[in-house]
Amino acid sequence: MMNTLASIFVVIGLFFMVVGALGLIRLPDFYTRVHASGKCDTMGEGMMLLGFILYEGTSLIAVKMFLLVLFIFITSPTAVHAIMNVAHTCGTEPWKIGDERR
Amino acid sequence: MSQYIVTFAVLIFFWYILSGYLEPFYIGAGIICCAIVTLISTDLLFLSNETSVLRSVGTFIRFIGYLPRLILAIIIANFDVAYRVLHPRMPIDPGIITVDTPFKNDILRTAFANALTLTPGTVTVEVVGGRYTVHALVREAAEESLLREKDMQKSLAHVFGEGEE
Amino acid sequence: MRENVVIRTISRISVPFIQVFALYVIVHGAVGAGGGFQGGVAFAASFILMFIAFGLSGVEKRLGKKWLMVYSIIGIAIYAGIGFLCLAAGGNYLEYGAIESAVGVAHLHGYLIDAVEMGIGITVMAVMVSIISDVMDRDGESP
Amino acid sequence: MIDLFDASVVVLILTIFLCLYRVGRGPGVENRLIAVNTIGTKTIILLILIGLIYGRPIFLDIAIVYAMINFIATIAVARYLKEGCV
Repeated sequence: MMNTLASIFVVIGLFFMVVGALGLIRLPDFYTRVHASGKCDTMGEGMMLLGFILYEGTSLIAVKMFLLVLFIFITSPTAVHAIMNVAHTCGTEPWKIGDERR
Repeated sequence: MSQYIVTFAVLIFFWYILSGYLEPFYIGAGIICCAIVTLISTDLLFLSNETSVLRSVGTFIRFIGYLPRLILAIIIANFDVAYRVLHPRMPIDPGIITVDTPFKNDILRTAFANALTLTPGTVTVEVVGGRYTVHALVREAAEESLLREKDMQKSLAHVFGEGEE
Repeated sequence: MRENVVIRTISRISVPFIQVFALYVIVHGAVGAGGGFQGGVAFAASFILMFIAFGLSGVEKRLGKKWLMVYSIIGIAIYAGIGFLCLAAGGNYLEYGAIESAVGVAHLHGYLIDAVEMGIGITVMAVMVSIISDVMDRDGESP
Repeated sequence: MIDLFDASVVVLILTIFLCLYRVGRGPGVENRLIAVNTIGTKTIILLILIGLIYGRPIFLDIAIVYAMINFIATIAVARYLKEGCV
């Protein structure tokens, strides 16, 4: 039962990781790629770690993994924001409909 | 003084989770290490000298109560992004919009910026004062949702105990 | 990036936990992953985050730039001192068993390894932080 | 369960190759930086998976250190790009 739940979480997380990488390839410019990478990767990582926690059961290792989830959910948006801020300051123009891909 | 005690307690709890050993050597080393870190960086954890510990604890508890709604919003936003990435024609219409907020507290501004990055199809680009510059994957939907998300602003302001004008 | 409120606040919150984690890696060198060098580098990394968030003066006020050399000398003294104690007890350099049999305490071995790791960690931390602060000092003039 | 973990290791390595395409092609520094950051997050999961498959919880510590270094490195490179010095 617990293992089934864990594998569901792991598969959902894996799906989001793949979507993040695909978005990094498919989307037309830097700003939109950040959406795929920043959102889907954070979410996929969290889901996979939740699956591992369920697989591990109650132990100190599971608590450590939970701390890792918290750390990732705090720092990952910040790193994305830092990169985004740099691109904006350097004057990268956002892509609009009708422009060619960059 | 109470700030130092709270910091030390949090850090020693963190140490126990990391270590897991209850032998006297490791506990003693933990107490010494946490004391050193407490001396170096208590003023980092608490933003100002006036912040009272009780208020911080209340904020923390209210924030945990707010988490489920945030997680639900994150899941919905992620499925939205996944749909737009996997759709063959990619129905996106990106653009930059600005949001004005009445927030004054540093932590509140940070929490709102990170919540915007994670939730409704937007990524925070720049924060100057209370004004957020935001890049949206679908401009109109994001404008609409940001108007609706006034209640996200309100609930975050409520969590951090800052009255909204 | 001192004017960027998001990066500043997140750095503030995460620095103490990174420091405790680095010290954990140093202390548990004998039983877990890591050891003195890795822990020292992680500790220095937390100071990089502090440099980015608060600038040079904030860190030097906290740590005391003059004291960095003293810290590294203390670390080297711990490391070399235990090594020479082993020589004095009749073994090779850093042969902990010699001290253990000379003093007659049972589990001294592991504690001595931990002490040596701590010496290495302190030295690595101090030297890394002084290198970083020299690199980040734009004017390049030493105090 | 271990089979699923093995399969996810393979899938994750394939996605890392997808990201490497973006690192190689660019254009510009920002694209490469975001791709490297993404590879970092996938590596964290890979480390934990290896630890679970071989039954060695020590890998979790290494994953935490990697998450930390990934964050600090991204911020440091961003600051370097913005201000021209570290």
